[in-house]
Amino acid sequence: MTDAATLFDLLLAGSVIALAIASLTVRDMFAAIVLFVIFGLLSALAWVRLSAPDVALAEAAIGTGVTGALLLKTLHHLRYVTGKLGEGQARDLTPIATVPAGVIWANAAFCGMITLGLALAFLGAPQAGPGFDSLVAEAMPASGVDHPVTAVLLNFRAYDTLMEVVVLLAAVIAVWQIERGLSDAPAPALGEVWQGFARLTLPAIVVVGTYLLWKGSEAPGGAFQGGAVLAAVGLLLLLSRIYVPRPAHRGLARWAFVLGTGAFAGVALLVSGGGRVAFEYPAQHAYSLILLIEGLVTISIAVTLAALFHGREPVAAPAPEGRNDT
Amino acid sequence: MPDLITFISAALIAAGAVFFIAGTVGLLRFPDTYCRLHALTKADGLGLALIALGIALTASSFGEVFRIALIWFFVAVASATGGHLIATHARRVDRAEGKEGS
Amino acid sequence: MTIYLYAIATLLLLSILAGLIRVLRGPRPAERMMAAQLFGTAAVAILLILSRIMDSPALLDVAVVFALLAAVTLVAFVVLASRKVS
Amino acid sequence: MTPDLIYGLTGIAVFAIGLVGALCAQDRLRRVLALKLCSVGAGFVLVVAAWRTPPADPDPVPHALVITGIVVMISATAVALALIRRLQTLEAEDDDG
Amino acid sequence: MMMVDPLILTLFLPLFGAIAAFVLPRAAAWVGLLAVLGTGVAVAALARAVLAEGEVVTQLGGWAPPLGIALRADGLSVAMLAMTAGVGLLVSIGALDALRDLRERQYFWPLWLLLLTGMNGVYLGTDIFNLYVMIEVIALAAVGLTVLSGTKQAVRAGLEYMYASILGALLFLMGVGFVYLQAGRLDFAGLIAVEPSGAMSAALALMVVGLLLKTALFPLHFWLPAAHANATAPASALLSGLVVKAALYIFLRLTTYMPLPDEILVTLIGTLGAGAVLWGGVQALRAERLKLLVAWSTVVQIGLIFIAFARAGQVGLSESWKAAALLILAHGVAKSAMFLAAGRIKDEIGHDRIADLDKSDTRPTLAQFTFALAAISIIGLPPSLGFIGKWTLMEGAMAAGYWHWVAVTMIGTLMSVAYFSRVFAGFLRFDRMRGELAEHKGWALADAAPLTLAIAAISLGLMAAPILSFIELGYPFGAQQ
Repeated sequence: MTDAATLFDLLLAGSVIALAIASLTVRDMFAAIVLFVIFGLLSALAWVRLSAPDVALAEAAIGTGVTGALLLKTLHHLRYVTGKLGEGQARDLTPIATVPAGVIWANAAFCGMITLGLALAFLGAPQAGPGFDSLVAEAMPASGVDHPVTAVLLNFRAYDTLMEVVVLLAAVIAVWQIERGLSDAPAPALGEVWQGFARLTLPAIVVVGTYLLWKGSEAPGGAFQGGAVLAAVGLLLLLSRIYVPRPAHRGLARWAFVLGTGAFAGVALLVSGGGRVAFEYPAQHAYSLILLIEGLVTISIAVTLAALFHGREPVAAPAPEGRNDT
Repeated sequence: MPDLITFISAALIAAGAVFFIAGTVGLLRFPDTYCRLHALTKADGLGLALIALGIALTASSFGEVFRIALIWFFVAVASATGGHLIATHARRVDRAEGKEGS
Repeated sequence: MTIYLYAIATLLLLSILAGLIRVLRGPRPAERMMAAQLFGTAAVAILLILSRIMDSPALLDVAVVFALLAAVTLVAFVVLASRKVS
Repeated sequence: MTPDLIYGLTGIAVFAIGLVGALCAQDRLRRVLALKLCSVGAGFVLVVAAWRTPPADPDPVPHALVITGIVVMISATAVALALIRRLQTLEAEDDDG
Repeated sequence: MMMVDPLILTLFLPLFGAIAAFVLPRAAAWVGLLAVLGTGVAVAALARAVLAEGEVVTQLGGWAPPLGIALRADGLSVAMLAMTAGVGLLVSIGALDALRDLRERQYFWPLWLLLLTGMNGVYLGTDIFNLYVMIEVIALAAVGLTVLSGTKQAVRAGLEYMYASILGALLFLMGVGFVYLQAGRLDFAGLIAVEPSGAMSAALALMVVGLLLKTALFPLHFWLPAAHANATAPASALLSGLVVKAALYIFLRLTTYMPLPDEILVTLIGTLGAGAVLWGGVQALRAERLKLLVAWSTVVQIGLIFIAFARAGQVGLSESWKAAALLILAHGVAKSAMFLAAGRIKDEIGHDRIADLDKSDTRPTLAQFTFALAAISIIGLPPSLGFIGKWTLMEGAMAAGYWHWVAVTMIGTLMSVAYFSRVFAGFLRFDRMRGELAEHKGWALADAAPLTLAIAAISLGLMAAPILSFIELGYPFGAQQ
């Protein structure tokens, strides 16, 4: 029994490492991204194996799915801008400076030493050392939800999670700030099969995303995974040009970005007072408050991730210089 | 009786795995893009269907069966669409390059 | 049964690894996308088997998300690899 | 050879591979990829640290931390990629004019 | 509702300000200014509480650490908060005037307020994972501010900054992983209790290297000069004056709770500081542009702070911690004044090439005066705050017989006199070269703000003693002997 499992583990671990190396060394950037996506899928499998389905969900949806789409979009943009959109020929699109082989080997040796040190430290650390297990078990009844990871994210360490949503907000503001009304590569013709696919899939994705959010209070799932799945809808809409962001939608988008952060912080503040501190949800309302926050945060995450994929702020008619408009 | 179900389930799962392996072999050995695509979309769709069936046989609740069916449905739709899109893409590239597959 | 299922999962993993050769060799994006599709499906299959081994129905949710995302990623691959300057 | 040992060393290896890539990559996009590998490596270490021998449940706190880390990482990745796109556009405009 | 904890308000006011400024782009400036002002008031309330009680702690959500997260304010953190709020307020006032472009305006305010949220979070944080999230908030907002001008140089510098930031944060995160592996908890109080071990050393090494990368200690400073030199003036002032201090502060805290295991490492960090002083000085002497010179001087100043740290580690005196803290405060105030003034000079004469500072029809008299005042504090002439900081450093080093640190500090000071003289020479040549000059564009908020900051940098030196005793409230350096 253990031997078969160990063999599986070793093979999976080996594949993960091999994919990591391959995605950095393969010459074609498109292949590198494909390899990276596979790497992400297999890491998520490994995390499932380590009984961390929540993390696996988040990694598969956000770390691999959305990240992969972002990387591809950027690659596409680079090829478009440099006018080398042909297949397979656009290599080394953005050379920084040629690094001498000596430097690379020196760096590799340096990192090898670091790895060795870390591995030794890891082997020296207690196997399954002390943790939060007992504290969490003790606090669970007062948390308002039944799933420990959700309780940690939305109650025990809600402050971390609020700041994580703030990071997402900062990212979307920065991205809107960075890209100013760039021209986009032209739309593809996807044909009828695509239409059928969209009609079948989009509603299903919405249902699955909502289900994940709902399920989060008692089983793996929750705001981030649900939000990422819903963001996939946005991605598909944007990719297929069914929805094209327009300047008029900017105001609404801004509200959608801040909705989660605002609601989260607002609830945290509003529950304080009367002897309670911020984030201390009254026990009888904890469940509904957490669900409310999760729902709004999910909307924000979905819209924000889709906006991060789209990239630029939709600005009015392209000004010649692309500056000082809006 | 449970033994029989377990046995059937195991057999189905094994058959599914065989299809996966066949698909991979096709991907590696077949001569050009379209052949590979053909082998792949058939093999992995069937492979997953068999494995899903095998797992569903030993499921403990209806919810599980439903989710397994959902998974199979998603993969089938994605596989069909994906196959079509990849084929269109490959054809367009072929046209752009003049002729020549592989 | 567990050993058997682990063996099957290992087999599926091996088939993924073998398919990697196609990603590395290409020669065209179409092949790479196909390999990605195969991996998505195989990963879903492994997840199904793991859910049986670990006796955890929650993994089925993970598998649903995997299946969905494999589809979306595939569309992104095709669309973004093929948008041409027309 | 328990799973935590195997995957813990895997995480450290992936982190180191990402580190080499981040320091030596010549392509801007690939540097982002390398950094993302680093973050997955760090995630591995945390998930492994949370693992307890079944049937004991794993520690949920590190899981929450890794989820936070994943969301933070995609934010940073998105900003870095936006910078790359913008820079490439500016450089292309420069070449034209 | 009147009894909301000032600790919470310090964090939430800028956050809500950022949200409001983002959804109301046309009113962003006034919303933003109001939020910064409110934050200042909250910090003042917090300072009163700390004066009365020594330290203020709030356990968020009512969950005690290590499961929950606590916010804690003591003398040092309030001093940092006050510096941030004060400098931030004046830079904001300057920005009202300096940012004319609507686009720059509507993005400056939300990003700056998020930056403020992140920094306040760092100064109040007591949980290393929470600090990781906070430095990412800071990093993203700071990169957004770096590229606000949208020029190619700025975007390129911003990208390098982003890479360095992500890498630093990931090293820190890996360190957090190792801490959890060994200790099973992540709060500061837990760190003190942990026995030294291999995993803890690895964790400390990872976190320290990540922080040094973020705070740009030589030779990990490669990203800083370009990023700070190419940003718009208010952004440069915030980046140089405030942002690098956040990572520095975490470093100070962390090494208090997890002392570096070996004396050699302390000396190594001090040596890197010395390298920063010398290398940064040489680069500043060679810089061709004013803002680049100012940016290199930031590298030098960070080196100085690490020298103070190294001496503290060696002698184990809380005096040296205080020298480091004073230098951080002095640099924050003076450097933001200097960057604002440099931006003003660039605005008025149209360029910032040092060689041609005098070749212009207008003379930015006020900005030049401000620049000179700020330089007095940065060079470390009496009675400025910078002088007190350097003096505390050297006095201690001399008393302990660490003459090498004294020598490096002296050389650094001489070099700073030399490179700032290049700028002063340009200022003074005006009278010699031209007969009549157009008057500068008159009084403006953009002149008043940096001038106030520069005057503060000098006059705070007179208040060094009360500042020092305030910093010690709540025993931030564990100096409870």
